[in-house]
Amino acid sequence: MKKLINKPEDVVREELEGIAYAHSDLVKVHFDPNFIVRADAPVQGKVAVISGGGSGHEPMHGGFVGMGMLDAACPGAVFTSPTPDQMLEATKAVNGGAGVLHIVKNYTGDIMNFEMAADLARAEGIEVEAVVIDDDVAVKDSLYTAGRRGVGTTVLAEKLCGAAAEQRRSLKEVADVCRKAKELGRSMGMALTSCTVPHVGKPTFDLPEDQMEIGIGIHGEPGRTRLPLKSADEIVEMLMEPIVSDLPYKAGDEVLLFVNGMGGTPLIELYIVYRKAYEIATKHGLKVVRNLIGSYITSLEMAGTSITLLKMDDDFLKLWDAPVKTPGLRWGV
Amino acid sequence: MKKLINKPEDVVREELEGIAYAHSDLVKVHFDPNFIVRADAPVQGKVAVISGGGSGHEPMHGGFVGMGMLDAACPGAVFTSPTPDQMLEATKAVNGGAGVLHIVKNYTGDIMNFEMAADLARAEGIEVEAVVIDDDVAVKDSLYTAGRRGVGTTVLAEKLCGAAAEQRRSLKEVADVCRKAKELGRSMGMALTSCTVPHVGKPTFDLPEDQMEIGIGIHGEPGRTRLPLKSADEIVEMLMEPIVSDLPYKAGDEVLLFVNGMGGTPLIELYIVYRKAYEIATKHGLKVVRNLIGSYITSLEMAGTSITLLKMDDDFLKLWDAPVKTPGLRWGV
Amino acid sequence: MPVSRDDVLAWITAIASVLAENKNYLTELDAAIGDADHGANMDRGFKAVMNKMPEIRDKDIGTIFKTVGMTLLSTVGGAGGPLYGTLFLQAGMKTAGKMEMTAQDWAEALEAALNGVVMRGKAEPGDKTMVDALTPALSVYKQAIAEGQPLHIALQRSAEAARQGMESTIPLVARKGRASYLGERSAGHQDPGATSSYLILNAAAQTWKNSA
Amino acid sequence: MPVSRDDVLAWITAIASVLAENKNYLTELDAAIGDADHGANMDRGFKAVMNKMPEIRDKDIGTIFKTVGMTLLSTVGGAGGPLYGTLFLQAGMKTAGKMEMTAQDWAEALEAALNGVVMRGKAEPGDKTMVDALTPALSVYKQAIAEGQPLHIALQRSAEAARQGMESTIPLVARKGRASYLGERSAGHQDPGATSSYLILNAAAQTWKNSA
Ligand SMILES: Nc1ncnc2c1ncn2[C@@H]1O[C@H](COP(=O)(O)OP(=O)(O)O)[C@@H](O)[C@H]1O
Ligand SMILES: Nc1ncnc2c1ncn2[C@@H]1O[C@H](COP(=O)(O)OP(=O)(O)O)[C@@H](O)[C@H]1O
Ligand SMILES: [Mg+2]
Ligand SMILES: [Mg+2]
Ligand SMILES: [Mg+2]
Ligand SMILES: [Mg+2]
Repeated sequence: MKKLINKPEDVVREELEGIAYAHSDLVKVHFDPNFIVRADAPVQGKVAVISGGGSGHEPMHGGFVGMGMLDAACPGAVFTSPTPDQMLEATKAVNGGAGVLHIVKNYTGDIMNFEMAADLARAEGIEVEAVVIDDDVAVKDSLYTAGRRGVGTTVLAEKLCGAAAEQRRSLKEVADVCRKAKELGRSMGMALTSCTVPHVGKPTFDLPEDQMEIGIGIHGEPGRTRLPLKSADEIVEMLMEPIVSDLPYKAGDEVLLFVNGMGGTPLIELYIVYRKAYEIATKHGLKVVRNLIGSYITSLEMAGTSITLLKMDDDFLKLWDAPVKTPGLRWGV
Repeated sequence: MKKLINKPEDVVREELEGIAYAHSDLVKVHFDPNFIVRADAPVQGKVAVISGGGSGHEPMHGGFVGMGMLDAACPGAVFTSPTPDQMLEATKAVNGGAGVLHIVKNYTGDIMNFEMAADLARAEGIEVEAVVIDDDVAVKDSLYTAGRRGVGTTVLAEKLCGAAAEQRRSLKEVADVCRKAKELGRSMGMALTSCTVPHVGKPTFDLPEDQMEIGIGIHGEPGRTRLPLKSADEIVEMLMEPIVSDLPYKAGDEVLLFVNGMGGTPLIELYIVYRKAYEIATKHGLKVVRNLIGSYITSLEMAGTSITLLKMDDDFLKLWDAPVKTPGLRWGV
Repeated sequence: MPVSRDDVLAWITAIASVLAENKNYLTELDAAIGDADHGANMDRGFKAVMNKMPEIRDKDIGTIFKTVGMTLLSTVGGAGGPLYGTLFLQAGMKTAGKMEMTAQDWAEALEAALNGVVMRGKAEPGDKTMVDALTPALSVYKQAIAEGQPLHIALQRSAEAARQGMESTIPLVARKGRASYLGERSAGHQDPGATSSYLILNAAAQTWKNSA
Repeated sequence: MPVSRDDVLAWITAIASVLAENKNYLTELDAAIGDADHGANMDRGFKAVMNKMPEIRDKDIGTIFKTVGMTLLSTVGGAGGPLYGTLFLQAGMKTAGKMEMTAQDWAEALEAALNGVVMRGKAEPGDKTMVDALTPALSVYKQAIAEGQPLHIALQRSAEAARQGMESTIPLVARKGRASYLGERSAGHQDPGATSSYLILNAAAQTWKNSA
């Protein structure tokens, strides 16, 4: 295992210490339980937006704490949902009296831990709404299964909800923004390599030099299918077609195109992916009016990419363009 | 070779097409010869700041074109300095009548190609100054050698010079900022893995599971020494000691601490590196007043990190904090 | 002999050591169809439980179970944390104030525990989860004591049923949890949660060998 | 027979094919002590030169060399581009307007070429660069024609000297170019630029076999 770490069991704590040293102007880091809140939390009268999940997806979520995005993030162990007490403490720390939105990615663990935290917070008199993001079109959905995973749309929803909360929209309105993002966002991902969970010490799966995994999530898990390695253009087609055909898009619609790296993919490759994704979107008559290109929701050092399309409207455009000041995403301020 | 690319010979062109699709609000991309200029170039009356180098270091340099940083960037083939005609055309395209600064990294190829371009531009009546960055303390310097490589300080110098140019400082003054950054910045890097140049198709060097390279540059070249793999804290010590001991720092000095990923290193590891680097800097009495953490000057998908320390003063602080609006670095606007 | 408070503590200690021994095994099972953390998660949780030992050493069985449940909830995370946390919390509710458990008490505790897991996770037998090990373990246990078998025999049969339930997950296509994302590819692998459930119940059968 | 315009074009074509054949070899040499691009750079450059063939087919030797130099300058990049670009540009200055070259013309062209490379790169013999191949090639060539040898013999000796010069770079510790960053680790590897210089000069010896 080749990593810039010390002991596997210290990875999350030391990462948080690094964040605390680096971004004390933007965030405060709390240890035991672990959570990150924006430096000026709680903001009185503002809905607080919280997310959380396993570590190993950096900058998500901790890197998105700050003005215009998240009020708090709860990092679990690597690839392991955080615990209810973390979420509860974070919820209490950022509650400014206007209620708290939990943005949850659809994983059994995340759902259950967040639900328990929300119940506990409500028992303490805090108004909590939870919205579950489930945008991964690689996963077949049905009433009898765990449903689709929450992936790329989460990053976009956090930005949009953060902006809506800054405008002092009500908890219901901010939650509506999140539900709309959930409805209008679709993603799919692929891996060129596996990743290595630090305490495991070897790759989660073996992927020969000439093979790739299509339809992966963000936890280093194998994907839906293993296929012979293809060119970037062919790979992008495999990702874009299920996304476009799943969404009720029509020609002329405006979209945000998010090309994400899985952690070990260099930017030069992401632009090659973006090029083809943009051309396919355009071919379908979609107007790409905004984009995000970079490694924002990752699986440790996995090489690979995911693509997210989010349908935009005037409100979403304004919320997207609104100022944001976090370690991982910043503009307008 | 596992990469999200099509044909190796199309990598740079397709990357540039992706950038053109993605950032038409910020930059214009010119093909044959290849260069990227800010969308509003030339800015009349402003000194233009240009850099360039081989591709494969993204976001450097193309990602740093825009208001407050570079006026133009010239990408060569992967790891190959651009040619004089590229630099000349870019120089002409951004010349706003106040002169042009070439920020050059100290590599034989870059030096020679930039020199020829500067000569050609001067022959066409454009005032050109060139400053060579050579901040890599891994390389022993002497009168008889090519000298130190230019690495991390380049990114910082581009930001500082871009801000100085926005203030309408003169060519000499902007070049002075660059020379000062060159004097006050020191870097050192290491690799956990090699990288694969696309047209070569296999890693530039073999690095066994339990070994690392210390003192690497940014072209996938082997480093000064190969050593058994160490913990993150030990590695950071190996990088920080030569940096701190090379610079005429003294306790109480203010510094910018830049922890850079080589392309395949996830952010979670960079924060663990930052944590130790910050502690060592602090132990030496240095005050870390600004930082930059992320993959900004890379070697394709190489896993590894480099650390840069730049001594700051009031002018540098103001220049650093000034607004910047580029695909790769953005704040204040 | 009914199961004493000390027997319960011995069981918890046995769980901690069997999970530590099987940490890599559970993680490997999870790597195949999940995210390679089940072993580390459970081990971290029960190590934290062991740190709580001093403060529960003289408590009633309900308090012991509740403390185990709360500790797992706040240290395991993932799916395992809330599920095993709930399992022990529910068992703790049924055994509140008790200093020992009869065979019938354990039937009720186990039933409450399983119901808690099902309520939390909404999995049904056949979904390829820990429920596939816990469900037959409960019904076989109840049947055995209905037949008048002593507790230790009922426990042995119950553990054996859990083992079979665990193995029955191998051919299944997962419908719940992370393995469900793999679709058909999840078939042919044993579920890690069903495996940890078997290990936990088997530890009871091993530890309470002399109970009746 | 002096070297004709057509001989020069044949040499350029021979360089293009020998560099294409040795693309991977040169890149591997560069991977060991540089950045693994020398083969690809030279091949890209001479492929571009071949595309210019139609427009130089009927030009004088000086124009041919200058076109080769300009094309290398604008397509090779790296250290190789300006160095080989300068080499051919300087050779072109010396042969401006010439439709053929005598043995003495080639001595002057090669001398100007080497001087151009040294002026640009500021490397000395022993720095582990292409200068280590070019320098002995020039002096052996001059010595041979001073002895009254015909051009093709002088060229053969010159190419052999370049080969020895190339091999002499193996034990050297690099002081110039990218290999210098490796310090002591650069010893034990043959310099890629010295190798391409040998291949280029050897192509002349092979192509101009019948010249005198
Ligand atoms: N909805 C559910 N109901 C019951 N058990 C479940 C459910 N979802 C997952 N599990 C169990 O949890 C186990 C995985 O636990 P763990 O690896 O700790 O969590 P995670 O999947 O969050 O990484 C699975 O093997 C399965 O037995
Ligand atoms: N200063 C110099 N003078 C002469 N030749 C040099 C000099 N620096 C480098 N070279 C030659 O250039 C070769 C490398 O060329 P190339 O790989 O194309 O460029 P780069 O080093 O920029 O990648 C070296 O092998 C060496 O022979
Ligand atoms: Mg998990
Ligand atoms: Mg090069
Ligand atoms: Mg798991
Ligand atoms: Mg090279």
